[in-house]
Amino acid sequence: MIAAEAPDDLVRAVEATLFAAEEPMSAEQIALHLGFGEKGAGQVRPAIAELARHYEGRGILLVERGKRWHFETAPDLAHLLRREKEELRRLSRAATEVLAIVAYHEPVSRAEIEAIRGVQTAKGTLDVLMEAGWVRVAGRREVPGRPVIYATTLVFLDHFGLGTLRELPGIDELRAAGLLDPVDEDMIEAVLGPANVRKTDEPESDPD
Amino acid sequence: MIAAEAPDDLVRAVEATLFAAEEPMSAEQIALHLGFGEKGAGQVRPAIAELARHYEGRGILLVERGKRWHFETAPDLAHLLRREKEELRRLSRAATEVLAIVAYHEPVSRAEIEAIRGVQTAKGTLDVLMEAGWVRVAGRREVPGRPVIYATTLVFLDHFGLGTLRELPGIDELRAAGLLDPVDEDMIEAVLGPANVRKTDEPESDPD
Amino acid sequence: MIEAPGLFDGWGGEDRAEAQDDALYLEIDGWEGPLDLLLDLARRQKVDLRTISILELVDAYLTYIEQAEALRLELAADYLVMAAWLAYLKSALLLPRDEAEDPSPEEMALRLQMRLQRLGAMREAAGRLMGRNRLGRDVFARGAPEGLRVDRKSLWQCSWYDLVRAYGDVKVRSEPVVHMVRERMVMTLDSAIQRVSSMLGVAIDWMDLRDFLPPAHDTWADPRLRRSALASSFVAALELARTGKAEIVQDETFGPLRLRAVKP
Repeated sequence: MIAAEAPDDLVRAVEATLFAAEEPMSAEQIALHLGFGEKGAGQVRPAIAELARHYEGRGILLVERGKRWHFETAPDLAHLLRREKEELRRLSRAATEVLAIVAYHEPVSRAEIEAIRGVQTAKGTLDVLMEAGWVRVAGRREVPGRPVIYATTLVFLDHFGLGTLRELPGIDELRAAGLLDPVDEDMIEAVLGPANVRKTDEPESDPD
Repeated sequence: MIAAEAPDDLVRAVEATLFAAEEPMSAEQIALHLGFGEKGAGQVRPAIAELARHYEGRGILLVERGKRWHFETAPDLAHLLRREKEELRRLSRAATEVLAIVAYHEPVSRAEIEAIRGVQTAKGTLDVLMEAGWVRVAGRREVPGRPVIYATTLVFLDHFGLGTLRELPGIDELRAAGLLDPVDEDMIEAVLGPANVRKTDEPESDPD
Repeated sequence: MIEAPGLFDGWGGEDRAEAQDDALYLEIDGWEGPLDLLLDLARRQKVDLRTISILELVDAYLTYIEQAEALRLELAADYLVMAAWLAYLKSALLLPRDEAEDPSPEEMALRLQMRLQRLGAMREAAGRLMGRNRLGRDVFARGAPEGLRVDRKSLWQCSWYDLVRAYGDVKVRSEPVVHMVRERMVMTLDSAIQRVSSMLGVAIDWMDLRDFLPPAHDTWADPRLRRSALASSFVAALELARTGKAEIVQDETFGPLRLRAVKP
C-alpha cells in the first residue's frame, strides 16, 4: 500500500521513461537508457512488474508486446475513446485473410498463402500489409527456388494488442485440430481441377 | 486510499483521455470528449483533482498549465529524457595536428592552418576541437575577407597541464627531444644538411 | 466489433450468408475464386465443416454454376474447371468403387473438405483478429510522448606528447626542401681553353689530353678537382678543334685522346 503511494526511485524512473518513450521498450532498452548497462535488464524487471501491478485497474495499463513494454489506455474504455482514424484504412477481405494466414502460419511463402486461399494473391496485398508495418520479409526458405517468406512484426503485436503470437485468438485450438499444419501441395493438386487430377494419377508422387 | 487503488470509471476515463490526448485539455474539453456536454466540466473536475493527487510523487505528474491539463515527466526526472552518454574518443591525427598548430601559432585562421599543414583542413576538424572545448573562435582578422581566427582555451591549458602556451617546447627543444626525428628518410635528408651534402658529393654511391 | 462465432463452424468475417438467395447468383465477382465460393456454399449448409456432405456441396456448386450460365454471367475459367472436377468427383463418389483409382474419390473429397476447413479457419481468424481492440482505434498509446533522446557526448582524448609530436611532424613535413650543393674547386672552361691552347702552341708532336692537366700536387692533387680539369680540358679541346686551331685523334674506342696544333 505504501509502496504504491510512494514508488521508489527506480520505479519512478522506469515509469517516466516508459511514459516519455515514443516506442515500446524492452527491459534491456530501459536498463540501457537508465545507465544500468547492457546486462541491467534483471535490475529493472522487478520495477516493471511493480508498475504493471500498480496500473492494473487504472485507466491506462502497462502492457507487454513482443517482450517490449508500453503504456496504453484500458481496453474497456474503448467505447469512450474510439476514433476511426483515416490512416486506419479498411483492409480488404483478401488483405485481412492474408494477414491472418501470415500470423497463424509464419513464416510463410506466398505460394503457401495462395495454397490456403485457393487463389493467386495480388502482389499489392502483401505490399499493403508491409506498408502498414504489420508484415515483413523474413528471409527465404531454403528449398528450390528459395522463395521469400513472410512474418509479422512487433508493430503487428502492438496494433492488435498481442503479447506474443501465442495470444492469437484460437491458435491453440487451430493447432490441435491440425489446421495450421504445413500446406500439403498434393492436396491442392487434388482439388484444383483436371490438370492436377492427372498429376495425382501418377502414383507415389506424394513426398509425404 | 481505497480510491487510489481502485479508481472509479470517471477517474479512469479522464486518466485515459488525458494520456491519449495530443495536446493539453481543459476540463471543458475533457467533459465534452467524455460526452458530458458543454456544462459537464464541473463533473470532471473532481476526477481531475483526484488524478493529480494520485500522480503526486510518481514518475509522471498531472499538471495544469493555463487551465489545461496534461501529463508530464516529474521535473526531478527530466534528465532521463535527454540523457547524455559520454564516450572516450581519441582525437584523430589530423585534429591533433590542427590543435598543435593553433596552440603554437594562435590566433590563426583556417587558411593559415592549411598553409602550415600543407593539406586542406576539413571544417569538421575544427568543429571537433571546439566541441572538445580546446579551441575557440577568437574573432576575425582585419584583412580582406575578414577570416575567422582561432585560439586555444583555458580548458586546453588545463587538459594539457600547461600554465601558459609558452610552456610548449620550442622547435629547438623538439629537435633535442628527438621529436623531429626521421619519420621518412628522404624528408629528413632534405632537412638535415650535412648528411645530404656528403651524399650528393658521391653521386655514384647513391643507390638511387 | 465483429462477433466471432464458434471456431469450427466455418462462419466468420463478413456474414454474407445472410444475403438473399437471388443476390447470391448475381454476386459472381464477389468471390475470390471457386474455393471461396465453395466455402460460402458450405456455410449455407449450416453444419460443421467436418461433417459437411461433400455431395450436397458439389450439387450446390454445380447448381450455382448452371444458374449463372443461364443468367449469361461470364464465369471465369477456374470456376468452370472446378465445376468439371466436382462433377467428376461426384460421379466417382456415386459409381461403384474402382479399387485401382488413386487417389480414391473419398480421399479427394476428404482433401477438399480439409481445404475448406483451413480456409474457413483462417477467414474466421481474420475476423477475430480484426475485431480485437486495436491500437490507435480502441486503445491508445500516449498522445504526446516527450520522447527519449540519448545525446552522445564525446570526451576527446589527446596527450601532451601527442600534441607536441604532431607539431613536430607538421614542422618536419612542411620545412621547405632545400638542396645544398657545397661550393667546390673546379677548373673553369675559360681557364682550360687558355691552358690547352698555350700548351699546344709550344708542343711539337701529338700530346695526350691528360698531359694538359696541371701537375698532381698541392691543390691539384684533389681527385675531384682533377676530374673537373679533365672534363674542362676535353671541352676546351673540342672547342679548339671546332675553331680549327687543333686536331684530335683517338685510335680506338675509349683509347687515349691525342691533340696537336694545326699549323696555320
